[in-house]
Amino acid sequence: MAEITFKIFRYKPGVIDSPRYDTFKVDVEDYMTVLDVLEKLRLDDPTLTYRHSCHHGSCGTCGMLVNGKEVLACVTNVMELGTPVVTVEPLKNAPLISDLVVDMVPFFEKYGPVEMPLIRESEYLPEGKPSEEVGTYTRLESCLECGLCLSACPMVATDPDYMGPAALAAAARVVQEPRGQDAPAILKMVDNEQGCWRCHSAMECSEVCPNDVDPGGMIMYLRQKLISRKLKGHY
Amino acid sequence: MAQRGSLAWLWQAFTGLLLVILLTLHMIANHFMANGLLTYEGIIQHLSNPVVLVLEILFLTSVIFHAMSGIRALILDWGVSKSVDNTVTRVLVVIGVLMLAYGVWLFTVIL
Amino acid sequence: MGKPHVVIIGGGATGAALAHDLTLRGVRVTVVERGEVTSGTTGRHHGLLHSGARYAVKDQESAKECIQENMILRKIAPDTFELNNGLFVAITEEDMAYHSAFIDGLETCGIPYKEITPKEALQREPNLNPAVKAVVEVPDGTMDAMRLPLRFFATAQSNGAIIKTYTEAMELLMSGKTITGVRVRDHVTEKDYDIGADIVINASGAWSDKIAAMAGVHVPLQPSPGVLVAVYGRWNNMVLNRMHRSGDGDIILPQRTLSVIGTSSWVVKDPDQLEMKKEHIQLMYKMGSVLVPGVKHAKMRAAWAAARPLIGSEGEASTGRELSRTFKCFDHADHGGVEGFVTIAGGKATTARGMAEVTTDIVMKKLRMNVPCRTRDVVLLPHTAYYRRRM
Amino acid sequence: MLAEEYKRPEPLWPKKRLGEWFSIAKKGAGGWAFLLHRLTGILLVLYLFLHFYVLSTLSRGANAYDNLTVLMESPFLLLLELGLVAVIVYHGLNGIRLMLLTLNVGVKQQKEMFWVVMAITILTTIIAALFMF
Repeated sequence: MAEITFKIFRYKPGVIDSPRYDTFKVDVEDYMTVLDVLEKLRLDDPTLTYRHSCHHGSCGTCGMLVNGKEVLACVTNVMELGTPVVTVEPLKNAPLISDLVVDMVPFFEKYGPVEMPLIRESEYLPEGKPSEEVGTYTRLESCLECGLCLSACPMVATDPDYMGPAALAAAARVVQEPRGQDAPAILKMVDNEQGCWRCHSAMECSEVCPNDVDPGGMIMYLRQKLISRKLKGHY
Repeated sequence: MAQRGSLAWLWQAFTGLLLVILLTLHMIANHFMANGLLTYEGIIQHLSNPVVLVLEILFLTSVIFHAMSGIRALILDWGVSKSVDNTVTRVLVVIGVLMLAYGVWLFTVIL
Repeated sequence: MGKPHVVIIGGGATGAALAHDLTLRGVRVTVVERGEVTSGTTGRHHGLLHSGARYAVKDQESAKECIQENMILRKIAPDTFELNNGLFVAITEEDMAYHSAFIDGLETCGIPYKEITPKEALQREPNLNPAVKAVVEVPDGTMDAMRLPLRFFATAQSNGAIIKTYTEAMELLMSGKTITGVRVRDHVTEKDYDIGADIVINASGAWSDKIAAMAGVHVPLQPSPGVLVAVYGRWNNMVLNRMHRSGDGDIILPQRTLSVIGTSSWVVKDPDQLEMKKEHIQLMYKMGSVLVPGVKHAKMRAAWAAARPLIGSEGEASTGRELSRTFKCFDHADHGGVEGFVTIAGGKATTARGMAEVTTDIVMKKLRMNVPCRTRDVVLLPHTAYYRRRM
Repeated sequence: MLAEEYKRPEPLWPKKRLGEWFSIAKKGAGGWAFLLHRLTGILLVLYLFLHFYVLSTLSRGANAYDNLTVLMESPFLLLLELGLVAVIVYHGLNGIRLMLLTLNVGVKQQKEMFWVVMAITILTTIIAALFMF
């Protein structure tokens, strides 16, 4: 157990109009995550707002900046950060509602139209033979829709109309496995300067992705698909 | 009129690749083959070789295209509207053409 | 607007299903939730789409609810579940002793099952403990604990329901012995305001008794937390359960790229004071590795606690395992003499729709409306529809 | 206050933040590659104009040009020229890296590719320095 200082970003429209940082000293146990600390703090200060749901990195709601890096608070162990002061801020490149809460509506306005199916075939334990009744094993898609990649992307920072890594990665998933979706239409949708050609391969999205979606790699996959289609069209 | 999306990207990549090759040739030709280009006479002599002249003009064209297209990409990253994009592209095309014309004029003057 | 107005306190699975059912039956709905939607118990459950088999011996009422709702959810929320089925496996002699009672239970509750040989089970799940003695396959599945409720919310929202997050119910407004609305606090703007309501539904799960106390009534509720551990890697594709009386660490549930080991159980008074029990993390690892030996050394992604809302009086339970997983709806006109106030408590995420149906039937009667329930057939909107620009 | 009178304010929209391009709060090697590529690109455009200016003296006869080249022998300008070599080599090599990435080649090794680019850049600069001084 150690005492850690938390600097937490606070903003509330009409109450705290110019954002400030509140400082809290917290006794942290070695199993505690940043989300556990926030939960503890909220018992004393119910006005502290943040998003959270599943507490194990499966729902993607608790994305925030911890010491300047985009993480899911629920799977970020405080002690493993190794800093005596931990700074907690909301995600960048998204409208700020209050404290650590950002508005996810713009994220889903980009992401939703791709209509990536939530269920995919499971590639785990390929040696396993599912029963005839089930046919093939399925699993939930990897993308948690947390928005970390959009926050880390330097292009989204200056061009809010850029589709961004999450939606492009979803598009690439549809191209890889259409599962009933219209893959050529999706390819056409991303083939423009607000789609996969805005990316400058900084790969910051893949760096922060909590679930190995590798959005940067997926954008490169889309580009290669588009280029080879274009070349084929010319001869 | 502006090239958008993949086409702009492909041209940028193509000229980029060309520049890597041409610049290597440029450096070898200018600094290893010729005895330095630090005198006026040296340059005249160097450029009198027609192969060098053609390569230099190709180099000039690619570098101007690549630079202008790079500036445009930078401005588009700022998330500007289509009309701004069109204006920017026109201005950059004009600057590029002027630079190219000036470069070619320089060659004719000194030869 | 002539439509009656119902305020739902609690934005979890129950609140979501209620909002959906009520809007379908022509009621104006406002949901108030003190945090993000599904931030209480709903989001934190292990994400099991119950076949009911877990309760087939000791808690048959709950088991029947589960299998019925399981089949309905498959229909109204297609493509939200990993429908890989589940296995109940007997590993020890003690487990084997439970076998016949288990099969009898499945028969009684009408849960479809198939006995398969240990050899076949190991072919399907190569990481399963090779010492397995008997295996029964049941229609378990994995759900996304947040996105299924979001589909209810999304559909309700498109039918006019208003969902207010970061809005905490502070006080119930009463005129005599009748509830007339809720005073809420918006934690975003730190302002209090009043929402008038014809009926207020208390769907706050483990917090139900706290909300009920605002109206001076009591709900017999035992918040019963459990510890869950998520480990990296998907160790199995089907849900794996121990074939014995429900106990600690008897389930490993695959979810996305992870596996979740659950759960332990104890009881608390205040669901906000969920102190994590460190020794339970070790217990999950220990018991989990009986099912799948490989998880013993799997890297932990997270450990957390969630409070089940179980129906039961104080002192009735010491661990929570004794209490039924079924739900109960309290019309406080009959339970405490307060008009216009209904509490729905207990139940499981799997049975949320059924809980909403029963509750809405009661609310309809109170509002003197006669509209039948349609939630068995209406296919839900995708979860992404929840996030749209609000008016 | 009644619900009808209450309205939550609109969320605070972020401004476009050019600083993110040049921020050094990078998460990984790819971010650094991007930052350096952008910086070297801008420097090279500026150099292009400078180069045009230098060559424009050619049109004013031998003397004008030769006077300028004498100036360029100064150690300070030679150092700048060495910097130019580094900038050009980096921009060119990383350009090839970016091209490969777009063709979906070596995406998983993009970090290693960046380190190779850096290594060759430094090596070339050292060799160039030996030639120059």
